[in-house]
Amino acid sequence: MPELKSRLLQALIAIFGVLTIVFFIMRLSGDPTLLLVPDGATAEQIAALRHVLGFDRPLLVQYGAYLLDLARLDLGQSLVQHAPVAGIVAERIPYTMALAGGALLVALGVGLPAGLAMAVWRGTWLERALAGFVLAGQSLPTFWSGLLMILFFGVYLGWLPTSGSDDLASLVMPSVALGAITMSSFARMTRIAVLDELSRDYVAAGRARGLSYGAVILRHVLRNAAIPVVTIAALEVGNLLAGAVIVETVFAWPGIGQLAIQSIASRDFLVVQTIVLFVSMVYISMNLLADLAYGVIDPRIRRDR
Amino acid sequence: MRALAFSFPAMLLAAGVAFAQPKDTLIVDLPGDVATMDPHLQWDTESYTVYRNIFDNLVTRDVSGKIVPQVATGWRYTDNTTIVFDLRSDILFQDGSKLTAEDVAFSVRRIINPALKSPQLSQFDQIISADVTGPAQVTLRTKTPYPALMAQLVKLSIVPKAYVEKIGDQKFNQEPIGSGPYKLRTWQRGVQSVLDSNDSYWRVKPPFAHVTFRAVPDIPTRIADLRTGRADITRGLTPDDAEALKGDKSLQVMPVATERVAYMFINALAGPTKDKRVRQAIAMGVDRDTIITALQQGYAKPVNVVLTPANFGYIADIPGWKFDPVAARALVKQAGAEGATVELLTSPAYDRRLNEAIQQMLGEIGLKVTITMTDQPSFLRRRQGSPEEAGALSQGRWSCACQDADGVIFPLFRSGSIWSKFNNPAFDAEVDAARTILDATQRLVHYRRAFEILREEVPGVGLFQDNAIYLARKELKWIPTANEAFFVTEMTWQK
Amino acid sequence: MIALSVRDLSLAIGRTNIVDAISFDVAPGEVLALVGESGCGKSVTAQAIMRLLPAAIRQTGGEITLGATSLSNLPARAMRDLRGRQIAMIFQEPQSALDPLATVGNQIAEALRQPLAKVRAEVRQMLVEVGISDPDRRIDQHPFELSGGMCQRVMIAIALIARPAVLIADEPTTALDVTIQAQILALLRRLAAERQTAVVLITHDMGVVADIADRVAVMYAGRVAETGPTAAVFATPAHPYTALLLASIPRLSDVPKSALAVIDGQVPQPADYGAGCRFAGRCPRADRRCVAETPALRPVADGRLVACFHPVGG
Amino acid sequence: MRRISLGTALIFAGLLAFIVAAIGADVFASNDPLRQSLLLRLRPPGTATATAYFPLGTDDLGRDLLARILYGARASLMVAALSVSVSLLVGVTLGLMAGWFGGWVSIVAMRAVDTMLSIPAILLAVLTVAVLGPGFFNLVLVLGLTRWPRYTRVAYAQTLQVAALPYVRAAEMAGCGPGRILLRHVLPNIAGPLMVVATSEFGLMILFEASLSFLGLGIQPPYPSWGSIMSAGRQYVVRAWWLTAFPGACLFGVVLCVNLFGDWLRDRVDPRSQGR
Repeated sequence: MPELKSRLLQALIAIFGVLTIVFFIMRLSGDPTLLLVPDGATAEQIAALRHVLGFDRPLLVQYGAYLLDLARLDLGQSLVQHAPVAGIVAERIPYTMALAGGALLVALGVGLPAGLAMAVWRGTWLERALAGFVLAGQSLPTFWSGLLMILFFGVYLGWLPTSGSDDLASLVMPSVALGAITMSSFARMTRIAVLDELSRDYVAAGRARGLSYGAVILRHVLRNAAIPVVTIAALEVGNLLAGAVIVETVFAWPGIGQLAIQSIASRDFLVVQTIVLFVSMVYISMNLLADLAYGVIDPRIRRDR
Repeated sequence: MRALAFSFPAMLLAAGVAFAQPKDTLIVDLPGDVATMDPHLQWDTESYTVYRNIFDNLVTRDVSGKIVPQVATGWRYTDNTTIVFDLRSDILFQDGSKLTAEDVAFSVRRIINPALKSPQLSQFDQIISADVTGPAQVTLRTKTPYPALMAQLVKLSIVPKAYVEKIGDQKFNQEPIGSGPYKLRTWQRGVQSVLDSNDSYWRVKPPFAHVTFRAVPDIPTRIADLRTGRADITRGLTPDDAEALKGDKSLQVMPVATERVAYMFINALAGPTKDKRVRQAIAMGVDRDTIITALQQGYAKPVNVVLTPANFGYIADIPGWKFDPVAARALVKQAGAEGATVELLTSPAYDRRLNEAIQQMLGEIGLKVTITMTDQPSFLRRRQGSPEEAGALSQGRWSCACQDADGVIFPLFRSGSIWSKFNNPAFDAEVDAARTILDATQRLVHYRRAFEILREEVPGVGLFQDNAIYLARKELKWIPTANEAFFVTEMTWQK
Repeated sequence: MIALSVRDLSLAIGRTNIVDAISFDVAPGEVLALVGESGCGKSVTAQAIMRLLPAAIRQTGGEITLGATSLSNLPARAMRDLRGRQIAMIFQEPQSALDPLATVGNQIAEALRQPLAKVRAEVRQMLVEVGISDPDRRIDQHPFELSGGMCQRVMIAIALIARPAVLIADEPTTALDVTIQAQILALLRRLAAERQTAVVLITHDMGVVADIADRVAVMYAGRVAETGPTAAVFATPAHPYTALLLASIPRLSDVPKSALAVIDGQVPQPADYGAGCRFAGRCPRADRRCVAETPALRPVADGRLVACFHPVGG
Repeated sequence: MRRISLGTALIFAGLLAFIVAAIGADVFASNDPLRQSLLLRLRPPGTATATAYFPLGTDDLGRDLLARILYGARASLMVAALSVSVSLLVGVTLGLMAGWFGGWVSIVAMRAVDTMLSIPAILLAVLTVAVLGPGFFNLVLVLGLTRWPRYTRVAYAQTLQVAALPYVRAAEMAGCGPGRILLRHVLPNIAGPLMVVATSEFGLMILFEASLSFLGLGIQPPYPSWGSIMSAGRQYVVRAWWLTAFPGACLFGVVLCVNLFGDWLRDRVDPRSQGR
């Protein structure tokens, strides 16, 4: 438990660091007043709006006010949309979650079997073919593969909708584009983990007591190999959310990644800060979860806790 | 897939239903999402496109661009700063309440109240008061005689006083109620807004039962949507797209000349362009015709001034600078500016190709153009900052949405304006005079003199009148207008 | 009666022979020690018997017979059925030969091909037999909760629970403390005798051989150098290699007059195996014939076989 | 020395081609990558005029696509190499110090790593570009200063291991200062794993540069980058496929080669992980 406590403390420090960095970077980039006024506003009108919005206060005062609001769990109001930030971001989260979920499904569904197959059929043509596939997935620029997919499956074949977010069909292409890189890391990690386990004595011992190779893998190897894979899976969820920024832009997917890019462009500070805060909290809690998951998988750790 | 969609989160259901009978529903692909549904807040094209169909305005423009009554039946000046509006009394809001003079006065007061923090404040802050002066009459007063008032009022939507006061500004933005032909059913931020027809609308019967405005930022995706029939109409096509799609049998490309003028700003107060000869050389060095034929594919009309024929105050017979690279080069040499570095400030909002083309054209007359691209806020900060940091050149596409010269050359070139990097008392006097008299003929005299000064001093070069290019399914009938308004009531399915 | 018979077994990696026509037999209840330095091919021999050779190693010749069944051409499926039931194996490092994430009881039950719940009593009884105290608690524990000695007892339980005819023990005590070693060996000895299991004990430790083996086969560089009853071989080693190997064991009775006897040189690598006796390069008795010709195993006194042209005392 | 297989030879050939193309862009390009001919816009590959030949066609301002791709290779190479150097320098310095001094130095460094890693890299880059403005040097800075944490982690873990080795302790006893020990004894011993990380980051940096340029935040016009060529070409996907296809394929190929090289290098540095 003291271990968990110190991990939580570390997580809090990291989150505090994130919101501080993002706050100051955002403020250094200038405020949104100029974007809000119509063409032709005078300098006085702009100054007046800036004052009303509170951007003429010293930076540290603004920072203090932000922290104070945050401490009261008030994420503030969007300057562009004139609505509570929490609501604006919360509305987009399901979309990003659906996308990340789809991508994770692709990554796990393809990456784990591919990694397992590469380890089990090591040195065969199958391994080489899969290795090529995995490396290709890792080397594909998402914005390019996304474009190619839209062109081929959307426009040319007409199988999948070219845009939109209203049914499962429109989730397919963005999920594949986003899942490709994660799929590669899963496959590589699974391969390494399974290879590591396959070389252990308990595999030979299991076969020596009459288990088939497949049974040894199913009953013993997979569970042992899962330990390192779970760690990377947790980290990859964070990477998926980051990757969603590009994919959502290419596929016009209305998640928080797209919202983040738009909000940076419109200097909608609080929206950006809230999104980054959310993503880093997901990332950090995923790490914590992975640690806890060890305990479930690995009895050695369960005992230590 | 369809069956599976129902197990998917409820957020996705609405759209599935909307697709059930496509002919009932007009689907519009917009480049972005609505920022606010409250018509007194954001005034970007996307928001305006959507909420303008939910609300009625005091006055509006007809297809030809003329200002005509909508909620008002007529108006008259009682003196230079006082204008009286007579109102209709047969309009109902979508909640069944009656639209009264109180609502009109409230709408004006609301938008000019600084507490609302409306970004549109500067367009209306010439108004100092709005009072109910009869059962169906409202009187507005302006600080000074203000000829652009009517043009500004075209953008003023009437909101229901009782409802707004009851639910508050924030809630009103989420669940707006107007008196327009359509009412808001759902608004999924970042995704789409779905409107239902208001069947008791006073003016006409709304042509579609539902209208869906979807946010699709990517042009190729919008085009693909049109081709695959996922959407019926979209806007924001480039001339290249328009050319490529001309032959498509199921689609129609609809260009319309707008009041938006493409121009090149030239800093007259700092850097190498402080020298008038360099500015004139730039005006002669830009090959407007090649730009229009090659880059705009003809979807543009050259202008000699920084204004379009769609605006009041456009003087057609002011001569432009003829394209003459040899003379331009000589002039640059004469000014001792040969090889001088000229910074072109820009942002992703502006046509990248035009910047690069101009960079090369000015390179040929001996100026070394460097392009500095920043994002829009940073661009604005520099462009509107001091002359020293505003860069020597930048491309612009200006529309005041008021179709009046006052909304264009006053903010762009009047000294003291944040956009202006030009200081010419004679010019200032002309535009100042033109904005405080109501007589049109007199105003034109002032604008002619103002444009003559601009022609000589070149603090900016007019390039062309921009086109808005819409793409629609063949079966949709509609005529787009110069002010880029998007009235769904003007559209129908073709037989 | 013979429980396991290995005839002329040859193994190769690619074209390189690593085990060259070795033969031996084990009777029920008998312990045969396969002894030699590391790299002499004893472990791959064990793997070959189990038909669990790594993919790179092929059996190039010979015949392995378990009871009446020839293993060499048995279908994989049938071979799998024999493993654990007819022929079992225990490993050098008990802790790594057990799945760290599975409970002891579950792993023992696997040898019976039954879920633990069904055979719990049997498994518990087996734990008692291998000398694990508190079996009711241990049965649900994980390997990391057990000491190395206990883990090896568990391995023995896994190997013997299905009462196989043959047990192959690959260096079963090498990784254990000396005191534990003796206990484990005694346990193996007792269970083998009780259950009439034939044991092939693979070791490099002559001390272990002396403790437990009925018969011994000394391997050198992929061949059997000498084989015979343990007592006889220890008393009068016939092969020069055996003699030197025995001389290198420190004994309590030895007065440390000089440094321990050391065998000069190194075991040749399989790729360097030439014609002739493979020990010739290190053999004090080698002559020209030893280098040119391969000595066959031939009988000497006391039912022993030796592959040497110039046996010690012969 | 192992024999080099055909596959490995191909990887090296690919990388070499990339580097040679990048360095020798001016030699190989027969046309000026900046020279526009507005009347020859969007011409397909193989277009020839009286004065020029465009093997890969022209872009939307009538510039030679081949020349732009070659110069784009140079941009990719330079941005990736420089930003990897910057983050290597920052990350390794921090990691070495954290691993050697431990205590609060390591606490501060590792918390900073946590913080940086938990902000989505691309968002951080977009944000930073918004402050600094786009452009070549800013791009290098942004990528370099946001991508150091991975090196810090590796350097930290490796330093902890190496610092415990007897000869390092011996050097310390002999009175070597920490700077000398870290540079002379620790760094050479942890260079292998760092090189492996740097290679995979190199591939990532090429992708990042392209992504940022694709978003319009990278290399600025008129100078070409694969990302910005594609960003411009995206508008013309249907009409002028070559604008996205060729730079996309180059990007894919180069990153693939870099990743393959990374695998090869890892096998070399850590033979235990053979073929992983």
